[in-house]
Amino acid sequence: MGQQFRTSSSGQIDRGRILSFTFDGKPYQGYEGDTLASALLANGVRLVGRSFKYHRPRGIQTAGSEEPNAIVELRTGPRKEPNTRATTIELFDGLVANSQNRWPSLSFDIMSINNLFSPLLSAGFYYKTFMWPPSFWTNVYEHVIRRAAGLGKASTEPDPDFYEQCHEHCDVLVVGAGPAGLSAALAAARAEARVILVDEHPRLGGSLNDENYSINGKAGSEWVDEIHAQLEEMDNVRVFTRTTLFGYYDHNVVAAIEKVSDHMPVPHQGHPRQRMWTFYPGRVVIATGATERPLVFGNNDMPGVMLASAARAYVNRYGVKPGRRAVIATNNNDAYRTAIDLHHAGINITAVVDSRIQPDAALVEELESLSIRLLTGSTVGSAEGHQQVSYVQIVTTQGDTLDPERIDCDLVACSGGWNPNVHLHSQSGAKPVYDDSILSFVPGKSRQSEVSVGAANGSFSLQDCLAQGVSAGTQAARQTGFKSRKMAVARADNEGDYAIEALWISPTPYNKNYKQFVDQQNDVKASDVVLASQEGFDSVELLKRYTTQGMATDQGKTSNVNALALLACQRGEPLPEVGITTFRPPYVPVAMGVFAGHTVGYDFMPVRRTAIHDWNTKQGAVFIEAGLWLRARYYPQQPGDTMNDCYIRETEATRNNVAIVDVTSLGKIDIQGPDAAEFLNRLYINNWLKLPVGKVRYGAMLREDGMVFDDGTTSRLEENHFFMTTTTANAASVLAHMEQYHQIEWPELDVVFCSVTEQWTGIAVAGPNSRKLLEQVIDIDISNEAFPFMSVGECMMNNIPARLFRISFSGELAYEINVPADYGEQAWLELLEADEELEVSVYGTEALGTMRIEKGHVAGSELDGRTTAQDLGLEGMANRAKHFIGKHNSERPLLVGEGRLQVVGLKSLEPERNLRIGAHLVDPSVKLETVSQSQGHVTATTYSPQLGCGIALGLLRDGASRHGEQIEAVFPLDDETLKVEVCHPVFIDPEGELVRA
Amino acid sequence: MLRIDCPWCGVRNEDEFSYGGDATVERPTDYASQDDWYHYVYTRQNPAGPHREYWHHVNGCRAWLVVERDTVTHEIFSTAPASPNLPDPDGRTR
Amino acid sequence: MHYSGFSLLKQALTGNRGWTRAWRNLEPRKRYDVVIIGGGGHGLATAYYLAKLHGITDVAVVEKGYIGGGNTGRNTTIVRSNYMLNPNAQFYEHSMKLWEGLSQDLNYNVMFSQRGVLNLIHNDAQRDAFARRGNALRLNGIDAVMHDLDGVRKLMPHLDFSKNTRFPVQGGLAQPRGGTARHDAVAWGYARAADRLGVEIFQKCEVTGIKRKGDQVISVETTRGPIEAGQVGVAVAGNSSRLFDMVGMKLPIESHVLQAFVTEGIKPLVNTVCTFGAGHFYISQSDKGGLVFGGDIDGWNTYAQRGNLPTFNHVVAGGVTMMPCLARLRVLRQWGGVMDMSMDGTPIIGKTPIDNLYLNGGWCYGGFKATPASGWVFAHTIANDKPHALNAEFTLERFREGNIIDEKGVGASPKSH
Amino acid sequence: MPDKQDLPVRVSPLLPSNGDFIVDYKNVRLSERKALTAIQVLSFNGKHADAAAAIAAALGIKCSTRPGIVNSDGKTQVCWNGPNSWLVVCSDAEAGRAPGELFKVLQDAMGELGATGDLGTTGDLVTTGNLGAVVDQSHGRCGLRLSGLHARRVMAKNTAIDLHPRAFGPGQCAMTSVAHMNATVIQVDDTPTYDLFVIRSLARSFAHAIEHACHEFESEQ
Ligand SMILES: Cc1cc2nc3c(=O)[nH]c(=O)nc-3n(C[C@H](O)[C@H](O)[C@H](O)COP(=O)(O)OP(=O)(O)OC[C@H]3O[C@@H](n4cnc5c(N)ncnc54)[C@H](O)[C@@H]3O)c2cc1C
Ligand SMILES: NC(=O)c1ccc[n+]([C@@H]2O[C@H](COP(=O)([O-])OP(=O)(O)OC[C@H]3O[C@@H](n4cnc5c(N)ncnc54)[C@H](O)[C@@H]3O)[C@@H](O)[C@H]2O)c1
Ligand SMILES: Cc1cc2nc3c(=O)[nH]c(=O)nc-3n(C[C@H](O)[C@H](O)[C@H](O)COP(=O)(O)O)c2cc1C
Ligand SMILES: [Zn+2]
Repeated sequence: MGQQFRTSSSGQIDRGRILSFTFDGKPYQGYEGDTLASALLANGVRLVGRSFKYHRPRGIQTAGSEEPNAIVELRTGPRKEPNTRATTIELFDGLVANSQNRWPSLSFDIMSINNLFSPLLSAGFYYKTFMWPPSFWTNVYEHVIRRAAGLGKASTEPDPDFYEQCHEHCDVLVVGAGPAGLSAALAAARAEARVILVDEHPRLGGSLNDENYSINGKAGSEWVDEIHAQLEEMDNVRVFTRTTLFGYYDHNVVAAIEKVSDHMPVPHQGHPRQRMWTFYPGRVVIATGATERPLVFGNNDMPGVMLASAARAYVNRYGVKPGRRAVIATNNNDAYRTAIDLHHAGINITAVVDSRIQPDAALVEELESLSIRLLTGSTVGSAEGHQQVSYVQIVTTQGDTLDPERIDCDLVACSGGWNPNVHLHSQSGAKPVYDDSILSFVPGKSRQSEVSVGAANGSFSLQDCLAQGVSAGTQAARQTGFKSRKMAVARADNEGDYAIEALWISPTPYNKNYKQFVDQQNDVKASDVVLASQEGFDSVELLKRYTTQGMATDQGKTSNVNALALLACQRGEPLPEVGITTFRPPYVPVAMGVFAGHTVGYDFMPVRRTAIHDWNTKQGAVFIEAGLWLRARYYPQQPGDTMNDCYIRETEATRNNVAIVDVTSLGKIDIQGPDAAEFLNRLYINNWLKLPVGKVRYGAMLREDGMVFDDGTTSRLEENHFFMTTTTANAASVLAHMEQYHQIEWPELDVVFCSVTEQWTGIAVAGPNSRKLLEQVIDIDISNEAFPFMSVGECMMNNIPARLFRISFSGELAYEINVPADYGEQAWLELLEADEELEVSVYGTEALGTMRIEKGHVAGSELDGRTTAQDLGLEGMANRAKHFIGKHNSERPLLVGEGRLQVVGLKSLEPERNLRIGAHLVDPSVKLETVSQSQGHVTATTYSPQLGCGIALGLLRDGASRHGEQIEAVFPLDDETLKVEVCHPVFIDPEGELVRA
Repeated sequence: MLRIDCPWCGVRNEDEFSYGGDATVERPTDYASQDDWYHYVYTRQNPAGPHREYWHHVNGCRAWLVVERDTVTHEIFSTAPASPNLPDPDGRTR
Repeated sequence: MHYSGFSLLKQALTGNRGWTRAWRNLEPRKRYDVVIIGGGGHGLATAYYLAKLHGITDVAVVEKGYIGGGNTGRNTTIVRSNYMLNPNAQFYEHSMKLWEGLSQDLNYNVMFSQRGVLNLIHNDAQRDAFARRGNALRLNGIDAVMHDLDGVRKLMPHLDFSKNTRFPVQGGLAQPRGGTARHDAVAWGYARAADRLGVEIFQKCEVTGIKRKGDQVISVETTRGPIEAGQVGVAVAGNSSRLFDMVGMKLPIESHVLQAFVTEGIKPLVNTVCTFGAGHFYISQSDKGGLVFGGDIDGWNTYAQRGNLPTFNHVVAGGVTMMPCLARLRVLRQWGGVMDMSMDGTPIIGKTPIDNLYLNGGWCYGGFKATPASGWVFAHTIANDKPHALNAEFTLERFREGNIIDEKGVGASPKSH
Repeated sequence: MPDKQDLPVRVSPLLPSNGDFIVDYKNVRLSERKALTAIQVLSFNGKHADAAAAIAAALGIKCSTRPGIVNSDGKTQVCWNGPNSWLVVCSDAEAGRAPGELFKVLQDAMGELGATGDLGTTGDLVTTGNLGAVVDQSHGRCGLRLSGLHARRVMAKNTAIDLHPRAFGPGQCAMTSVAHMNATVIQVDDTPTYDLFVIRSLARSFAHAIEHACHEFESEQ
C-alpha cells in the first residue's frame, strides 16, 4: 500500500530497496534515494509542520537546504534532533520523525487559535505591552511566550555519537558539483592542481539531477557520472559528498561539515557522526547554484504550495508527484519547465499563470502544443483550502482583482525568480551587487581569492554554467601555479533563455485582507513589513530585527529578497538603495558537536601528569587541578579520613620528622650565556650579578605595570648558567615574557634559555630530619657548613644523577631534589625507603599550603595581579637603584601611598572556628563612607597544628601597620562573623632559624 | 582564521601564535619620564587599518614576530622577526 | 503614542494603520546644546536622561549606521551586577535598579527577565575566588547566593554532573536578580522615549571630524553636514579610539572582536544564564527559543565585526563539555562586535583633557548591562561638567595615577580582560 | 656520570599503555620510541653557523641551519628546533652510545664548558660553551612513531599543517600544534612514518588523542 504519489518510472531512487519509516507514529515506506520529504510526498503526506507564531499548517516548500516549513524532530532519545529539514534527510530504514510545535496533534493544534488574533500579534507587538505589573514579565508573561515560541524540543541526554575535525590543503577548492562546479573541478584537476570538490548532496550533479537536461547528447546525470569517474581516477582530486561548505573565513580559510553517518541509523564503529573540515585552498571556485524564491500571495504558506523547481526535482529526481492537479504560477521563464516536466509525469496542469503580459513566444507555443492552459498578466491571488490547497483564486496583475477566477488544484508550483547563492562570496568579505536583469543580487568584486561561476554568478544558462566552470577551473589552476591545458567545454543540448519581470506581491482577491507570507518560518507577512516601515524600522537591518524576517533556521534563503523588495516599494526607492542584510556563517545550521570536535568531556583539555602520578594514584591520593596538572592534594590513610585529618597529619609529620612532596609542576627554565646574570637582573626586582656560583636566591618579578608577576628561586649553577623556577601557574607566561624581552627589547644580551620543566621531577624533602634522610642517599657533603641554606649542587642520589637545592617553602629545614623525570618515581621510592627508622611520609599540596601560610610565604592567592611588591612585603628585596621591568609604573602615586591592601596574618579569636577564604575584613568600630564596609579579604586559611588555632593570610587596607588590631572576618554569603586578630604574616620561626639549622 | 607566515616555519594557523599587541610602542629608556612610561604601558594608537603588531610563535619555533596587518580586512602585508639577533630563516648568522 | 494592551487592541481592530513612527525622521539643525556621538544604548540613554533628569532637551544623537547597530544590537544580553570591586559593584548595581523599572519608565517592553545568572565552580580556587566576590557583593548590598551541587542541579538540570569530565562541576555562585533583556528593544525604547522628550536622532550620520577652538570642542563634522555643539559626548563603544584620534588623543583602549552565536529555536531548555568556569563559554536562551552563547574575545586588534574559527571551536567545545546535550543542536548564526577593551577591563566615563568633550567608553564585553547607569551618570557628568559619585573613579587619569580597577588582575593587557 | 649499568631503568611516561604498539591496525600503527636521548643545543649570538658546523663535525651528520630540516644517519636525528636551536635525538642503544655520551659529545663540540658536579666549590670564572648551550631534554620528551597507509589521514585530524607529499616529506620536520598540544613532527619515510615528540607530562593525553583518531581504521582488514 501507500506511495500512491509515485511516478511510474522516473527518478534516481532505487525502487528495489524499500525502506520503512514512521512520521508522527504512523508507518510509511519509501525507497533508497528518497529524502524524508520525497517519501512523505510519495505517501500523500502534505501537512508536516506548524508555523512559529500562528501555528498555521505547513507543508513542503522546497527540495533542498533552503526549506523553511518542513522541519521535523528527527530520531528519538539521545539522538533526537529538533528542527531538521525533511528535504535534506536521506531516508534510511527505521527512520523515525515527528512533527513539532503543535499540541495535541499536528492536524488539530490548539495554538492555531493565534491565527485569529494575528492583528494583535503584529510585528513587535510584545514591545508595546506586558509591562504591568512589572514583576509579571519574568514570572508570568515571559513563561507563556517562551513556551509558545521555540520550535522543536531538544534531547536532554548526552549525545552518544562523536565528532571530529580534520584539515586539508589544496590549490583549488570547488564548492558545488553542478554543471559549473564539475567543469571547474575537472579543468583544474587536468592542470594537475590539487583539487577539492565538495557538494552537500550524496550525489554529484547539482541541479542536473533535478532537471531533464542533456549534455553532449547524453542525459545530464550520465554526463555527471562520467565526470565523477574521471575525477575519482586522479590522485590530485578529493571529492567530498554530503559535505556543505558553511563558512568562508579570513585568509581564504573555509570550513565544511561532512555528514559522515547521518544517512544511517547509527554511525559505524569508530566513525564520527559528522566531521568538520577546515580547508586551506589557494583559490576557491564558488559554484553553489541559485535558489528559487516564492511568490507572495494570500495563504502562500499552505501545504500544497511549492517552489516550481522543487516540484520538478520531486518528479525528476525522486519519482514523486507532488500533486495530481497543478497550477504553475510564475513571473519568469523558468517555471514553464515545471509545467512541461510535470505534464510528462502525468500530472494534470490546470493552468500556467504568468504575471507577464507577453511571455516568451516559444514557451507559449510549447504549452499550446501540450494543450496546457496559459493565463497571462495574472497571478495567484490566494490559495484556499483546509490544511491544504484545494483551489486558487486568480487575479490580474493590473489591479483588477474584484472578480477572481477560481481554479481547482492540489499543487501550486510557483516561481518568483532566482537568487544566486552569494552567501559564501559575501561571507568572504565581498559585497554582492544588484543585477536588474535577474532582479536579484549577484557577486560583486572579490575580496579574497574566490570567484563565483554558474548560477551562483547569476548565469542561468546551462551552456554558460559549463563554460564558466571550465574557464574558472583553468584560471584557478593557473593562479595557483599550474600550467593549464585547454579543455573543451561540454555542449548543453537543451535549454531556454531566462527572462523575468518583477512581481513582488500579488493583489488580493476582492482586496480582502489575506495573510501574504514573506518569511514563512517566522510568520512574517507583507503587512508586517509595511507596519515596520510605518513605525520607522525602515532600514533593512531594523526591519529584520523588528519583524524577525530572515532570522529563522533557514536564514531567509527564500524570503530575503522578497522582503527587501517590499521594503523598497514601501520606501519608494529602488531595491539597490535599500541594500541587503549581512550574510553570516554558517550557510546551513551546523551541530554544535561539529565545532566542538572530540575535545569534549574528559578530553576537553589534556592532563599533565608527573612521574609520581601512578604512585599517587595507587596510594589513593586525592588530586587537585593546578592548571592542566594533576597534583596530589592529600593522602587519606584509612576510610573516613577527611581532608583536614590528612593535612594536619601530613603537616605534623613534616614539622616533627621528615616528609616529601612532589613539586614537579613548578616551572623550570635553564638559562645560559655570558649575559645571563644581567638578563636576570633586569627581569627581577632584586640583584643577581653578585650571586655566587652554587647559591640560590629567591626573586620576584613585576609586570611592566608594576604589579607582582611571579616569584621563585633561581640558582647559579655556573658563572654563566642559571636555573630558574617559576610558579606552576605562570610557568608558560614567564618563559614567553623572557622571550619577549630578550628578542624584542634586549637582543644584544648574549643569553639563551629554554624550559626544562619536563626534564626534572622535583621532590621537596622537608622536616627536621630531612638532612638525616638525605645523608643516606646523597653522595655529597650536606652538612650545614658544607651546604648551608640557599645552596645548590649536583650530586648522585644512590645511582640517580640529581641536583640538590637547599631551599624551604615550609619553613623547616628542607631541601629540594631534582632528578631526571624517568627516574622520578624511583627517586621518590628510594627516599621513602631510605631509612626505615625515620618513617618518611608524604604530603600533598594542602599540607604544603598549611606550612606556607604558617611561614607567611605569599603565593597565588596573594599574587592576584593587583598587588605590588610593597603590598606583599617584598619591597625589601627590590633594588631601586638598578633598572628592572615594572620599576617605573610601580612608583605611581596611588601604588605607593596609603590605603593599599597589604599582606597580614590573621588569627582566629574563637578557638573552635577557622577563618574562611573569601571572607572580608571589616572593622566594626570604623564606618566607611562607601556602601561596602570591606577593608580587605582573607586569601588563604588553614588550621595550624603548630599554633593550635585557625590562621590565615589576608590583604588588609594599610595592613602592615595594623598588627595587633582586632577586627572581624565576615562571610555574609553564610551570615557568618568571626573575630580575628591582625598579626605579622610570618607565624612560625620569624627569624628563620629552622631553615638555617 | 589568520594564517601567519612565520619567517622560519612557514604559514601557520593563528592558534599557534599568541598576540603581543602594538609593535610601534617603544619601550622608554630607563631614564625616561613617568609620562613616557605611562604611555608605553597604557595608551595605544589602535588604528583602523594597517597595524604593526607582535606575535609570538609560541606553539612553533618560539620566535617573536612583527606582523603588519590590516585591522579592518585582516590582510597581512608582512611578517618579520622581531629580534635582529636571531639567525635569519635562510640559516645565515646575523 | 502611548503603548499598552489597550492601544494594541485598538490598533488591531483598525488594521494597525494608526501606529506612528517610534522616533521622528528629521534633518539635522545647525546647532545643539549637546551632541551625543553614537546611537547605541549608551548614547541614547544619555540623551534620554539629559532630557528627563536634567532638562536638557536640545540634544542630537548622531549614529553612523542604524541605531542599536553597534554592540547594543549584537551582544548576548546578559544583565548582572555581580562585580567584585567596589566602584564597579556600586555602579552596576545602580544600573540593575534602573533596569528593574526600565520598561515602565520608557513605556517600552525591554523584556528584562530576571531569570538569574549562575557562574559554575569547578575547583576550590574558584570557589574561594567566588566566595570573595559573593561576600563583596553582599557587603555592597547586592544579592548573591553560593550554591552547592544540588542547588546548581535545580537551576541547570542538564549539565554534565558526571565525574567523567575533565573539570566536574562543584557548585556555583548565582545572582538571582541578574538575567537578560531584549537588546534591540533597549535601543529602540530609549530612542522613542528620548524622542518624545524632544531629542533628535539621526541615523546614517557619521562623525568624520571634531573641531576645536583652543582647548574647547565647538562642533562635529558629519556625513550629513557640520553640527555645532555646546558639549559633545562620545559613546561609540569599539570606535572610541577613532573618535579621539580626531582630536589627537591616544586612549588606554584597544578594539577587539567578541563573537556571539545563536542556535536554532527550541522549546525552553536553559532557564537561567549560565557560565562555564573551566573554559570560555556562557549561555542563555532567548525568548524566541535560540540558545545565545559566547565565550572569549578573539584576542587581537580588529575593527571587523566578524570572528574566526579557533575561538568559535574553543567556545563550543566548552559548551558541549558543560552541557553534552548541546552537541546535536545546531548553530544558526555567528557574528561579532567590536569592543573597546580598556587597559584594566573597567570603563572610562568622564571628562577629558579637552573642554566640553566627554568620553563614555572602555566597556569591554560588559557594557550592555551598564546601559541605564552609563547613560544616567554620563548625562549627569555632561549636565554638571563633573562626574557623579558613581563614576568618579572611572576616569582617564586613573591609569596615570595608579588607581587601577582590574577585576581579573591581568594588568594592562586588553586581550586578557 | 655513572656507568651505564648503574643507572636505574627509565620509566616511560606512557607506562600503562606501552606494550609494543599503542595502536596496531593493519594500515596504521602507533608505538612509543622508548628511552630516547634528546639533547637541545642553543647557539649564542652570532654563533649559529659555527654551532651547526660543530654539531655536524661531532656527529658526522649534517646539521641544518635552515628551518624545518632534519638530518639523520638512520640512528641519530639532528632536527632543526627553532631559529637558534637543534634537537638531537637517538636511542643510545640503537646508536651504540653510552648513556650521557651524546650530551658530552655535543658539549665538547660547543667548546669550553664549565665542569659540572663541583658547584660552589671554586670561585673561578668558568665560561659556558662558547658556541652554544647544551641542555638535556631526554626525560622531558616522549617520542611516538605513527606509521602506515593512513598515517597522514590520522595526522590530518590532529594538525593543520600540510603533510601532503607535495608539501612535506622525509627529512622534514615541523614544530606545530598536534591535537592541541605542542609537538615536533618529523617525517621519517614515505610509508608515511612520522616521529612525534611531545612533552612528557602530556604524553598520555597526546597518545590518547592520536589513538582516538586511528579508530576509524580499526576494522580494515
Ligand atoms: C558579542 C558580544 C557580547 C556581549 N555580551 C554582553 C553581555 O552579555 N552583557 C553585557 O553587559 N555586555 C555585553 N557586551 C558588551 C555590550 O554590548 C557593549 O558594551 C554595549 O552594548 C556598548 O553600548 P554602546 O552604546 O556604548 O555601544 P554601541 O551599541 O556599539 O553603540 C555605539 C554606536 O556608535 C556608533 N558610531 C561609531 N562611530 C561613530 C561615528 N564616527 N559617528 C557616529 N556614530 C558612530 C556605532 O555605529 C554604534 O551604533 C557584549 C558585546 C559583544 C560584542
Ligand atoms: N533557467 C533558469 O531560470 C535557471 C535558474 C537557476 C539555475 N538554472 C540552472 O541550474 C544550473 C546551475 O548550475 P550550477 O552548477 O551553477 O549550480 P547547481 O545548482 O547545479 O549546483 C550547485 C550545487 O552546489 C551545492 N551547494 C550549494 N551550496 C553549497 C554549499 N555551501 N556547500 C556545498 N554544496 C553546496 C548544491 O547542493 C548543488 O548541488 C544550470 O543548469 C542552470 O541552467 C537555471
Ligand atoms: C540576543 C540575540 C539573539 C539573536 N537571535 C537570532 C536569531 O534567532 N536568528 C538570527 O538569525 N539571528 C539572531 N541574532 C543575530 C542577528 O541576526 C545578527 O547577526 C546580530 O545582531 C549581528 O548583526 P549582523 O549579523 O547584521 O552584523 C541574535 C542576536 C542577538 C544579539
Ligand atoms: Zn615559527
